[in-house]
Amino acid sequence: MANLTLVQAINLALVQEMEKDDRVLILGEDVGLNGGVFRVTDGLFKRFGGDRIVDTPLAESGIIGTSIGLAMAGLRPVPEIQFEGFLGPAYDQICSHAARMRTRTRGAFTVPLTIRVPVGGGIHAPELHSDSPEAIYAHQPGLKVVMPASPYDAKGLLISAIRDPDPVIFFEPKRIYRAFREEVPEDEYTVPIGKARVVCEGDDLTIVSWGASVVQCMQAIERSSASIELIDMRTIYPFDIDAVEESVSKTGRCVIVHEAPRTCGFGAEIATQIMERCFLQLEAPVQRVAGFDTIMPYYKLENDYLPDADRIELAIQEIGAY
Amino acid sequence: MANLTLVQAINLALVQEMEKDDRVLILGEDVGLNGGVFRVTDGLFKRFGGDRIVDTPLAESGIIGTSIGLAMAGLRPVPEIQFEGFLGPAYDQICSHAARMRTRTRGAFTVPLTIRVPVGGGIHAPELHSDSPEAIYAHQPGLKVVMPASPYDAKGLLISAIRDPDPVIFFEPKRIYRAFREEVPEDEYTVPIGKARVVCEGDDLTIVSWGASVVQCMQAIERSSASIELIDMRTIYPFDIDAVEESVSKTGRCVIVHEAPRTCGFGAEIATQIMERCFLQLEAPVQRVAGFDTIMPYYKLENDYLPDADRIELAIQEIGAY
Amino acid sequence: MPITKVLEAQIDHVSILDEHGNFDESLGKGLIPDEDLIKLYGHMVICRLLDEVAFKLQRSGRMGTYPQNMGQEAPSLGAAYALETTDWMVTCYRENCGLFWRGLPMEKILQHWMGDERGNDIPRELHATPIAVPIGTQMLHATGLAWAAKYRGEKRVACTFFGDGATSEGDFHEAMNFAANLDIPVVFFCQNNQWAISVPGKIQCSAPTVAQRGFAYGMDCLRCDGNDIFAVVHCMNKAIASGRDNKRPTFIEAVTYRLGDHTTADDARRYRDAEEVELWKARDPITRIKAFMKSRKIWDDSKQAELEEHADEAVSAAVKRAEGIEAPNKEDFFNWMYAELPEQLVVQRDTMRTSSIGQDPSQIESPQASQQS
Amino acid sequence: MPITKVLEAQIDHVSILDEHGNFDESLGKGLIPDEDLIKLYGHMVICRLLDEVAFKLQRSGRMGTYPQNMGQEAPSLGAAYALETTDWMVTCYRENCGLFWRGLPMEKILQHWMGDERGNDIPRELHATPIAVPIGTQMLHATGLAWAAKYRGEKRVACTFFGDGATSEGDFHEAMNFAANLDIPVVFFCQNNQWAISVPGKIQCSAPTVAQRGFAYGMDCLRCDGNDIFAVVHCMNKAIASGRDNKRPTFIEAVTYRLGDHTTADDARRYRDAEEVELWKARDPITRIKAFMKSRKIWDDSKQAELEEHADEAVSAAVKRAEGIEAPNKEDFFNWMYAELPEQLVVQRDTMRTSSIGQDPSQIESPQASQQS
Ligand SMILES: Cc1ncc(C[n+]2csc(CCOP(=O)(O)OP(=O)(O)O)c2C)c(N)n1
Ligand SMILES: Cc1ncc(C[n+]2csc(CCOP(=O)(O)OP(=O)(O)O)c2C)c(N)n1
Ligand SMILES: [Mg+2]
Ligand SMILES: [Mg+2]
Repeated sequence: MANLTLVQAINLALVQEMEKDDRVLILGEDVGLNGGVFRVTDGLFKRFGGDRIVDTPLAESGIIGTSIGLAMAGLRPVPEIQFEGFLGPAYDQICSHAARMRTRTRGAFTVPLTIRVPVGGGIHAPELHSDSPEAIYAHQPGLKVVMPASPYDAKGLLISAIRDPDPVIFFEPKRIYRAFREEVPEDEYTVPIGKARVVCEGDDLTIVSWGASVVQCMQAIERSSASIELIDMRTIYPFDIDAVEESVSKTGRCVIVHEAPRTCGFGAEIATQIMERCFLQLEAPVQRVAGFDTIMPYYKLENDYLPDADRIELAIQEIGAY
Repeated sequence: MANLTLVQAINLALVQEMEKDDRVLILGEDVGLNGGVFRVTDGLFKRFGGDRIVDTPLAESGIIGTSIGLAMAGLRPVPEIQFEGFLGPAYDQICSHAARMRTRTRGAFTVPLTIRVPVGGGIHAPELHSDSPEAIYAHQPGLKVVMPASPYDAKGLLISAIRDPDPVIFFEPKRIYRAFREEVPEDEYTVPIGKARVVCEGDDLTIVSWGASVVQCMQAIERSSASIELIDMRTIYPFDIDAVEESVSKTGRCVIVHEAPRTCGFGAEIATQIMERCFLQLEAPVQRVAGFDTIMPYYKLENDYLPDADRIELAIQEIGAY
Repeated sequence: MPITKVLEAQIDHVSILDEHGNFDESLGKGLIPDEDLIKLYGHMVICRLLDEVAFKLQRSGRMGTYPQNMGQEAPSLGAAYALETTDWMVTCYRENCGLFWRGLPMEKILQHWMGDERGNDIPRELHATPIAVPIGTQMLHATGLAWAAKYRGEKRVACTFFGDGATSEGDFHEAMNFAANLDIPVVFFCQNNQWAISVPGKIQCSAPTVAQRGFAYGMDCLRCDGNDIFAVVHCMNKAIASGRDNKRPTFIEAVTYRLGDHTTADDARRYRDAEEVELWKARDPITRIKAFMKSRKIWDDSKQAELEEHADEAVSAAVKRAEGIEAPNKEDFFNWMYAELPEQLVVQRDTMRTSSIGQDPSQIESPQASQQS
Repeated sequence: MPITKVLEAQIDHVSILDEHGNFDESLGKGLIPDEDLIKLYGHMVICRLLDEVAFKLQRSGRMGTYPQNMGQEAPSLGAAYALETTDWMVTCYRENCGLFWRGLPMEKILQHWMGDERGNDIPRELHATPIAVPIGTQMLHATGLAWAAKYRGEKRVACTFFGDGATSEGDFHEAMNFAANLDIPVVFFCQNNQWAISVPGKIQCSAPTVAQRGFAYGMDCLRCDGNDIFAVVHCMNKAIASGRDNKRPTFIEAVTYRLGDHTTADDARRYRDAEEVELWKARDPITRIKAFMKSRKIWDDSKQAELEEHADEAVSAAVKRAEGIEAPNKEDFFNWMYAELPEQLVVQRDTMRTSSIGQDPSQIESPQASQQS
C-alpha cells in the first residue's frame, strides 16, 4: 500500500501492465523522455525503452489510426492524447473504425485499445484544455468510456481497460491528478468496468456524478444536513443504471452533477433512465447541475462555468423543497 | 406553387439564395458538374459557374476548414458533406473552430456557415452511409442543428440557415429525399430555426420526432385508434421545448422516436426536459423508440434496426396501458 | 553563398509492357515466369467477368451499390503477386483482383456488397483487411499493422491500397508521415485511376505526378504504368525489399483508369468524355497480356476458349455460393458489438425494443391484453 | 524507354545576413532600407523584453500558461514587414513580434494568456486572426480567407504561420492541397524551431528539409535561415508576388530555434542539451542585426541605451494596460455564443443555473425559505 496521487496510481498501473504483458506499448506526443505533459508516463521511457514508449508525430488521427492497426495485429496499445480538446482530430478513427471493427468484421478483427485522455476544467489552462466530451463517446456504440474519480479506482480501472478486448476511452480528470492522495495497493487489482461506486449512503436524496465533480459533490454533502447518497458512476459506458435505480428508488430524489454542457450530456441519459425505472418512486424531477450550454470560458471565468459546491448545494435545497 | 420532392425544394432554395446574394457559394465533393451524389446541386454548376459551385479535393476537414475561412471573410459558404458518416474527419474543425469562433473572439469573427449533410438510414446504402449523429452536434454549444421532415420545411429552413449569422448543420434525411412531394411556394419564404411543427393534434398521447422518422410516426398514428398529437421538432438545437411541454402537459404521455442510438441520443434530452417541465402531469414515463445501441447494421438488417411503424405502435399501446 | 542547393529529387516512370506490345527485356526478363503469367492472366479474366456479373446483380436488384473494378485489375494483382501471404494487404474497394489472388473467396466480396457484414469476416491467415469505405482512413491501419510486425521482430510488410482521391485526406498524410519518421515497412500503393467519382485528378493533386507526394516525407517514390503488370511487379519488388530489409516505406503511384462508373449509383457520362474512356480501353491491362502471350506463343485461341468456359463456371459458382448463404440473424448486430454484451444491450436484443415499458412488461398492467387491443 | 524521368525538383536554402556578420550584397542590397532596419531592430528588442516580462508575470501568478517567443522574432516580423496590412496574418502563438508590428496592441496578447477572450477581439482592420491553440488547424482558415479574397477579385494574400510539429497534422496537408489545386494565394510559413514541445524535428519530418513538404503539391518551396530577417523578407517578397499575381501558394521553411521552454508549463532541460541551446544563442536574430548596424555605422551604444529605456517604458505600459482591464463579466460567456441567444441560454444566464427547479422557482413551494435554511 502506498499513498498515491491519481497520476502516480495511473503510472503504477502502466508500469505493472507493461511488465506483465509485452503486448502493451505506449505512444503519443511527448510521452517518451518528457514523460507526458502531465508526467503520467514519467520514468517509463527509461524503464521500457523507445520501442515500447514511443514519441509520435504531432497528429492525433495518426496516433489513434496506427493504434487501431497495432491492436488489430494483437498488440495492446495505450495511446495518450494530450488533452481532451485534441481528441477531435481522432474522432473519425475512433468512431468510424475502432468502435466498428469487431461488429463490421463479425469478430475477425478486434481493437483492444485504451486511449488515455486528460479531461475537464479547473486548472486554469488555455482554451480547448478544459472540456468534457464523455457523452459524445457514450453515444457511439462499440466504445467503452471510463472516468475514475480517485487514485484507487484509477489504477484498478486502467488495468481493466488495458485488458479489455474492446476499445476503451479512459478519461483522467486533470483537476484531481494531484489534488489528493489515497491508499493504493502495490499489488495488481482490477476495478470492473461498468460498476458504479456508492461513495456514501443516505436516504433523502441521491447525487450521481463522475470525474472531478465527485469532489465538489462531497463538499456540498458535507455542508448539507440532509442524508445524501453519492454515486460515482466511474464508467460512462456501459453504465451501472442498476446502482442508480436502487438508490433513487429509496430516496425518491436525484441530482446529477457533471461538467459537460447540459444539453445532450450524459446526465440526460441517466435522468431519462431514472424516470423510466423509478417513475412511481420519484418525488421531484431529477435535477441536473451541469456545465452551461456555452463554450467553456477562458480561465478567468471558468469557475463561474464549472458546477461547484454552491450550485450543488442550491440544487439540493431546491429539490428538497419541491 | 409547385409539387416538389425534398431534393427539389432544397435545390430551389439554393438557387434562390445564390441569385439573391453573391456571398453564397457552394463547395464540396462532386457538387459541380455532377450535381452531387444525390443530385441536390443539379444544374447549379451550369447556372452559376465554377467560381461559385466548387468541386474540392476529397477532404472533409479541408472543406469545412476552408469554409470557416470563407465565412470569417464575410462570405456565406454552403459546403456539402457527402454522407453523415463522413462528417467525422470534419468534427474537429466544426467543434473546435466553427462553434467557438464568435465567443472566443467576442464577436470579432463569426462563421455564417451552412453545412449540408444527408443523414439517416433506409436507402440500402453501404456502411457509414446511414447514421444519425445529430445529438453529437446538439451537445456542442455554438452550433445550430436543423433536420427538416418535409419539402416545404426543407426550403424554408435552408433559407433561414443560409441567412443565419451562426454555423448551422443542415441534416437532410436521405430516405425522404424523393419519397413524397409537397406543395412548395416558388416565392422565397423562411421557416424559423428553433420552432417545432405540430403535424397533427391529439389528446391521448404526444409523439415527438424529427427527420425521416416522422413518416413512420404518421403511419403508426394512422393505425392507432388513440388521439395522438405528433410534433416534428424540425430543429435539434435550439429546440422548441415549449411546444413539447404544451403538448405533453395536455396529453400526459409521450413517445419520442428517432433513428440514432438510444444512449445519449437527443431523445434523452427531450425526455429529461419533459420530466423537468411536466412532472406533475406525466401519467407514464416518457418512452423512446430509437435506434439500438449498436452500429447501424449493413443493409440486410437495417430494417430491423430502424424504428418503424410496428415498434412505434407497440410503444403507443404499452404507454397507453401503463 | 546566399543560395545553396540542399536537396535534389526526381521521379521516374516505369513501363515494361506497354499497350503497343513493346516489352523491355532489360527490366522484364525473368520478372514473371511464363507459367505465372498464364495464371495471372487467367485470374484477371475471371475477375473481369465477376465484375461484370456483379454489375448485373446490382441492376437486377440482387445486390446493393457496387464499385466496379474493371480496368484496374493489374495494380492490385501485381502487388498481391509480389507480396508474401504473410504480408498484410490493407485494401480499399478496387482490389478485388489482388484479394482473390491472395485467396479471398469471391463470395466474400459479393456478400459484403449484398449488405452482409459476414463478407468482412476474412480468414485470419489471409492477412487481408476488409474493404474500407471511409476514404483515406485505412492507410493508418496498415501503418499500425506493419509497426506491430516490426515491434515483434517479424519480417512482414504491409501494403495498403487507395485511390488518387484518397491522397487528399489528412489521414493519408499522417500515415505516410508516421511510416517515414518511425521507420515502418509499409508500401503505400496509390491506384491513380484519375477520377474520384466525378472529380478529376488535377483537383486532388495538381502536381505533375502523384508519386511526388512521397517527397514530403523523404520517402522513396516510384511511378509506373499501372495497367502494365510487369511494371507493377517491378516496383513492388523494390518496395518490398526496402521494407523487409530496411523497414523503410515506399510510395508507389500506379497510373491506371476506371473503365466503369464510380459505382452502380453513378453515371460517369455526366462528367467525362467518351473519347477518354475509349483511349483507356485501348490500354486495357488484360488484352495487352494476351497479345504478349500470343506473340510469345504461350497462348492461343483454344486456351482462351477453355479459360472463358472455366471463368463462366467459377463466377456462376461464386454467385451461387453468395446467394446461397442463409440470411443473417438480426441478433448478430447486437452479438458482435463487444466481447461481452453489456446488460442493456442484452435487453435490447432480447426484446427488440428501446422503450422502457416494452423492455419490462411488468411495468404495464396487462401487456398481452393491450397488445391485442 | 522503360524508365523515364518525369520530374526533377530541388530545394535551395537562402541566407543573407548570417550569424558571423557575413552579408550578401547581391540579394541583400536595398532589400530593407536602413531606416526600416533600425525600426525592425527596435521592435524586436521591445518584443524580446515583453516576452521576458510575460514569463515573469506567469511565474508570479499574474498570468496563466505562456509560450515564449524568444529567439523566434525574425520570422514573423520579416513576414509582417513584407506583407501589406490588407493581407491576412493567420497565426499560431509564436508570432507576437509580427502581430505587434502589424499593430496589435501588446496587451491583447497578454490578455489572451491571462485567460480572457477579449484578448482575441482583434480590430478588423488589422486583418489578423487570433492565436490558434489547436495545432495545425488554422492553415485551413487562411486558405479560406485567401480564397474569399480571390472570389471577390481582391489582390489580398493570406500568410499563415505554424511550427514544424504542425506539419504532421492532417489539416496541414489539406490546407496545402486545397491552396495548390484550387489556386489560392496563401503563403504557408513554417517556423521550424526544431522542437514540438519535447519531440525533435526528425520525428515530425525525417526528410532532409521541411521545405520539401511543398513538393507534394507541386508548390514553390523556399527555405531560409529564419533568424536572418533579410532572408525571410527575400523569401516573403517572392511568395507574395506569386500569390498576388498568379494566385499561387508558396511554402516557406524558416529555420529557427526556440530559445525558451515550450511554454511556462514546460521544462526543456528534461529533453534537450544545454549545448544545443548555446549554439543557437549565438545565432540570435537580434544580436546579429545590431552588429550589422554597428558595422554600417547606423547604430551605437547611446542609441541602444535610448532604445532600452524606451522598451522598458513600452512594456511596462502594456502590462499596466493589460492588468488594468476590468474583470470580464460572467454574462459574457453566454452573450457571445450566438448572434441571438436561444431562450434556454437566456434562462441559464439569468439564473446561473442548469437545474430546472432553480431556473423556475415557481416549481418549489417557498424557494426563499429553502434557500435560507
Ligand atoms: C471520407 C469519405 N468521404 C467521401 C466518401 C464518398 N466517396 C466514396 S468513393 C469516393 C471517391 C474516391 O476516389 P479515389 O480515392 O480516387 O478512389 P476511386 O473510387 O477512384 O478508386 C468518394 C468521394 C467516402 N467514402 N469517404
Ligand atoms: C491538435 C493539438 N494537439 C496537441 C496540442 C498540444 N501542443 C501544444 S503546442 C504543441 C507542440 C507544437 O509544436 P510546433 O508545431 O513545432 O510549434 P512550436 O510550439 O514549436 O512553435 C503541442 C503538441 C495542441 N495544442 N493541439
Ligand atoms: Mg480515383
Ligand atoms: Mg516547433
